[in-house]
Amino acid sequence: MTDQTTLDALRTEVRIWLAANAPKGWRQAEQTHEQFAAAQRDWFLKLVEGGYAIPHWPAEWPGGGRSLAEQKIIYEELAKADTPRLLLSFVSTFHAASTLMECASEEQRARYLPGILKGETWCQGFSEPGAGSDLAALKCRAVRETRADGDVYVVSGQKIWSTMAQYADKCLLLVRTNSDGVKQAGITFLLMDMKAKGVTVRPIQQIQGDEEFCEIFLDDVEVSVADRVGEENKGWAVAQATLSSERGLTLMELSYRMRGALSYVAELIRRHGREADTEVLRQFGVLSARVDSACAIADQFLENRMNGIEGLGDASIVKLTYSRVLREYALLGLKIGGLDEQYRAPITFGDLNTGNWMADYMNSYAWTIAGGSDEVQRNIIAERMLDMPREPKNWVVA
Amino acid sequence: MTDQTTLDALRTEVRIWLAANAPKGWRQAEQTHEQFAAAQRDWFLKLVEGGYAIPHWPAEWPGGGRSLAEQKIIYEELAKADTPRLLLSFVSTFHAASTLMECASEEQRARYLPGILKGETWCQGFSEPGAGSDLAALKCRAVRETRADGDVYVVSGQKIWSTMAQYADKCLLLVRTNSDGVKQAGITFLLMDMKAKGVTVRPIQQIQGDEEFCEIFLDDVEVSVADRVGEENKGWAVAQATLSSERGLTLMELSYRMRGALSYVAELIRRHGREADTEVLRQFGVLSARVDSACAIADQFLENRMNGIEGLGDASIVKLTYSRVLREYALLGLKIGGLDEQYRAPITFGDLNTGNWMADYMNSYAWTIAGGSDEVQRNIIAERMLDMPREPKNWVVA
Amino acid sequence: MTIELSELRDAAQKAFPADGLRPARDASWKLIAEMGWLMMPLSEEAGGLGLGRDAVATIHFEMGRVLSRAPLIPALLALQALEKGAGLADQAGWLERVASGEYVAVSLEPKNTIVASGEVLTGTLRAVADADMAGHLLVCAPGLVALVPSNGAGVTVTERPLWDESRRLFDVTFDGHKVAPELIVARDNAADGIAASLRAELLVALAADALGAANATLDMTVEYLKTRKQFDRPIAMFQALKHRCADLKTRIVSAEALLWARAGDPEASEVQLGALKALACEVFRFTAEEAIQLHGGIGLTEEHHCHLYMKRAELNRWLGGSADDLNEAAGRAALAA
Amino acid sequence: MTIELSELRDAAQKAFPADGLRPARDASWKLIAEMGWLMMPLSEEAGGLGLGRDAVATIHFEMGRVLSRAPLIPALLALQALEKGAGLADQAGWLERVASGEYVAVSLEPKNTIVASGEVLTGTLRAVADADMAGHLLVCAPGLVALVPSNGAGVTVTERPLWDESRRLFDVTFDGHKVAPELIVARDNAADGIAASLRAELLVALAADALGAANATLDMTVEYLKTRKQFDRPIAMFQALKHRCADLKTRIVSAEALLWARAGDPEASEVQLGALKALACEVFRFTAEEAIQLHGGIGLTEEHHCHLYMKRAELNRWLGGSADDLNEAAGRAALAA
Repeated sequence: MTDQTTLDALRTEVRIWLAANAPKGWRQAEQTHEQFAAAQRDWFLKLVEGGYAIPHWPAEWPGGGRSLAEQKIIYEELAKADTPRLLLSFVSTFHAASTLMECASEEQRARYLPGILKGETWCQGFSEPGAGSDLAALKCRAVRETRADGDVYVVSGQKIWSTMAQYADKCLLLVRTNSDGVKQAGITFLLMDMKAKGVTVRPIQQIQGDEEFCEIFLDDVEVSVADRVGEENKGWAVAQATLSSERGLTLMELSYRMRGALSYVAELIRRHGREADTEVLRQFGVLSARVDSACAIADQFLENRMNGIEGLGDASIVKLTYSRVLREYALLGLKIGGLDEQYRAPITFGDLNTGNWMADYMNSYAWTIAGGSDEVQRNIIAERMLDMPREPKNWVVA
Repeated sequence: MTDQTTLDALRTEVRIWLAANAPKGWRQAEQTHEQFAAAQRDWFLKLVEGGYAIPHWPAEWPGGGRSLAEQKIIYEELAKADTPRLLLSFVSTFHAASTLMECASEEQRARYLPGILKGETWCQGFSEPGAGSDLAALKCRAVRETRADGDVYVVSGQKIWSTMAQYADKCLLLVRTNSDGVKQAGITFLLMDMKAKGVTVRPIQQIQGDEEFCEIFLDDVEVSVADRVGEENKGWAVAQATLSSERGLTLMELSYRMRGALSYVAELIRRHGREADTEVLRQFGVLSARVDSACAIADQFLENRMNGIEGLGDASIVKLTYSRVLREYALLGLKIGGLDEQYRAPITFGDLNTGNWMADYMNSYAWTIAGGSDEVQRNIIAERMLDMPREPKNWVVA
Repeated sequence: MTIELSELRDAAQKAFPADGLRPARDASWKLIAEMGWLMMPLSEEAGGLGLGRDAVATIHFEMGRVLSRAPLIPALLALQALEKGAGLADQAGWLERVASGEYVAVSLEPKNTIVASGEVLTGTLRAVADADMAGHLLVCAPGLVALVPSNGAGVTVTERPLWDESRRLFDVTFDGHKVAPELIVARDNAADGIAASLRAELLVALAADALGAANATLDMTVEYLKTRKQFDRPIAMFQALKHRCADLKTRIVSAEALLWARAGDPEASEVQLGALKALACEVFRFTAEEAIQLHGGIGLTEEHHCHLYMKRAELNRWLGGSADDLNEAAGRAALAA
Repeated sequence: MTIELSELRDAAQKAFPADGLRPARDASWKLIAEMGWLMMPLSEEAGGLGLGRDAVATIHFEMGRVLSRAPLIPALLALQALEKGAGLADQAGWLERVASGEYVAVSLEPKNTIVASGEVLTGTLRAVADADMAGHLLVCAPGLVALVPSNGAGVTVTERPLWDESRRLFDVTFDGHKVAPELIVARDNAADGIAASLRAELLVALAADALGAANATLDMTVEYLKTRKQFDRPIAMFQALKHRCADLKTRIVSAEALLWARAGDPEASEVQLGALKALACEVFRFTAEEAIQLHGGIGLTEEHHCHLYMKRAELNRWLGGSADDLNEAAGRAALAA
């Protein structure tokens, strides 16, 4: 573990750097989703330059080799300084990077990792319309064929819920190469170029007006066998590594951001003259404590990880706590805001606690549904933490 | 249907009778459970005399032959006059009576029905420690044996949750006469004398200090084959008739009683000086509307029954609404009452909304758990009303 | 439900089938006029159908179910106000025109800053429904109820775009508009009485709208759960989801029982109707919230219908008064009872 | 959790095993004194262990888990007050006696009507814990903290039987009792400072008690569900029940995270500790409510343990201040932040 003096020094260093470099007025400046994406790119490259973009990468990379305690400090400070969340580079620096580092070949690493630091972005092609919580049921089909310059997989199918795929250069793609036997056993992991022939990306219009997710249509897309990670039909294990690449930092950061955003509730109460309403005061008091407990459980999870103790289901507790508190936050805003909040107002892209309460409410579903819905988390907690029996496997419908 | 003039006349008649005959000060007078039981007997016999005890029985019985609309009026007026609920005679006049009338032999009817009007009380021996919601799993064993004066069933086993069995003269008993095949197919329905040799009754000490329920231990109790209702191993169908004998009147009565008892909440708010607390006022407003909706759904259910339209699951909606509102009632009282309510105070037997808030809270479980728990009601509503698939029958545990 | 009401309901479901969600406003309006619904609450002497609040609620319930865009709620409020306005110069003419399709807009928000000094109106009326299709607005100010041409002098009409695209609301600002004598509907106590009765009718109408829509929301959700498969079985088989649907059903059905009891009770007070409205709208709100969660990702897409219900549910909470205000009034009344 | 704290916890679990629910008060008290817990928060200079709030909370957490009947919470409050009372005549003697097992009772209810006029006390102190085993009571009145013999002149001690039989509370009435000069602990600002610090420590203690008990309640419930069979399967297999248990677990674990964060933060304000206490007690209350429901009928019987947790949960809500008051204060603070 990193000693306290080093940590304090890092915190000071990050604060100084942020005071000079954190973007200002970015919410107002980003009127379109394209402007948002462009600002995301700029901010990421600035963080790379500052040495704070990839603290979790190994030490041989500039800005890498940070302990978890150091990573936590960097994220805390990014949250406190109210900088834009790093959304566009998230899959690249976490999912793509850990997949490459843990499961890919030397050639693949050399080919793809440096690009990430230059701003090359990745998206994830995992979910499918028929395979949400049940990811292993995916159907996107890849057939191996021989070409003059080497074998390729010819891929056809559809992916969905791919975050910011409309701006992505590359894709972490799960495909089915075998349909016999258990569904997990026929999955292969590919690295796909988003500019390849046959790739069509369609942003999904979301209910709050955002376009954070995309559908990806694949029509006989050719991916070289050299871009396969791991063996054929062994992609499921690779995908697990991808998905476990980020454990807790994001939710810690988001909880702290929500704590900062309690000021929006206070402003709202004042604006509506509800300072003497006992119910509103109590609900605000309860919300504050709930947000504090979301911060505390996220902190505790990270601290346990630093000490090498992560229990089964711990991550689910953190996520379920956060998603429920996020919903409570938005609901309280809607309750106090009244009719005013029903008038459509511009949204802030990539931000969850904005004081635009209908938008915040709608955004809160992204956390109760995406990345393992609340229902999936409850199953995990019941089965792995409380050791309650699993759902029966073989259902005989009456 | 009964015409409005007849109904109005009945209402007036009942009111006049109640003004003269309704017991006064009964809450204070009943300090022990025995006093409560004695008062129940007296009140029941007085109602028999007045002609209001068994309005749902056929017309050949004095006070019987009332339409459902008339029954509703009688129960409404009993509730409004704040008379004691009829608990001790409930199984006798509903469950026992309808079992006898619908499924028993002429001899059995002649033998048992007149006694009910003289105050003979019945209890139910259905549930067992291992068979609660899953009633058909009952194990209480009956073996047919020959005696000099005719065949008997020799019964051994244990029953539980038998309401006021400590005061009962007779018992509606379900026993297992066959253990092969589907569990429903080996059940037989008996009429048992509670004074028979081998019957031991043990009142269950409840958490609020009441003794409403009993365990019944049966040790080689002999029941004559003449006291079997229906055929051997065909008791399950008889039990269904027993259980469906009361449809809606009780919950209508209880909902109206709860409406009357909103005055306890008002008193409490005044006693604690919370008249200006916006949260308390709003919660009281919400509770009032919820109580009103429990009354409305109970009324609607009865009205639909009068018109011969009862849908699948309707009764479950009425029960689940009532049980949840009853809980909300008690919770609001506890919230406003504060520490004062944590000091133990005498309970009122057989009453659900008393303003003794801890007792009311504990009593509310009798409705969320007994008579088909909230969970069972939800299953019924989902499967029968919403037509969602049933639980699989054959579980293969993973 | 009486035979008369169930016939009304069936007719409404035929005219506005469940699969035609959010039907176009102008076509709906035409159909509504043809169905005679614009004359429902008008007395038979005045040429109307003389139907009660329960009949009107039956139609609003069905309009909620299909997320109707047509301003039937405000139209009937205006009609009822005009019928009560015995002092109105051409009352019979107005009633005939409004009952046959001329739309008069009203505000759906009881808290407004509008004041009348003599016949001169100043202030802002919020949440005026579909003011763009109205020649006249019906304005309730303390002590004065009057009609105002929507393009009258000193009258500014501004649309306020909503998250809920099934409704359109406008701010109407009065900068010293002088009401024409022949457009005065009522003054003083009579005016305040009309305003109170409009508030009461609005509350029932919104409760009916909310519960019709809540029913549709739950139906849609249960259907989806039966169709959608995960882990090789329809997700409707998962007990946790079944129980949540059962709870929603229970809440909806029992709130609906109260709706019909209140709608059929001419003695029901404004406070009682307010508590009903708050209950109904909370049931709808929660149903819509759960509906999105139960749909999962698809419920977050613009193209799926889930969010349409949710946005209407959120708006309904505030029209006619907030739950906080209505419940507080109900609590006060229960305390005084 | 540090190694020191987890050792404390293990020792507590060994001394008070989970299967010995509601251990007898006097035997527990003796054991508690032997374990040295009565000197935990006392500074090392004063002969104590000098342990922090987190260590104390660790023990209260374990005492909650077994529904301890011994008055450790008030005992430690009294000790902390006495250590702060520099003006107390025989302070060292008092500290030694209290730390080695002489029980001094305090009130667990911050709202009291007691007033001090000079050294004369009048009014009633509610919710004084286990006054029957105390020779002296520690009384906090505005401007005065003092010890009072429980059989002193003008002092009446009356037990108020509780639904929760794991605790015993007394009303203590002062009818012009004159405090002996040598028993005065503090006056004026110093006295009010002590009262405030006792309120704060009480809040953390109750939060810890509640969450320890909530954990035990859920553990017991999950075990029962795994054992109990209905419809030929353990009812723990039913998803609706699994999800409810998972929600309870999540609420408990996240409230517990806040407990340890606050207990380990000497800067935590009384308002923050109040919000924590309100949260923890609501989590316990709801867990206990669900526990009975999930147990079904057996949970309603006196002989099963379910109701013991529920009754302690209900009482805990009110000790140290009601959730309404604490949350309102937290809301006000958040508004001012």
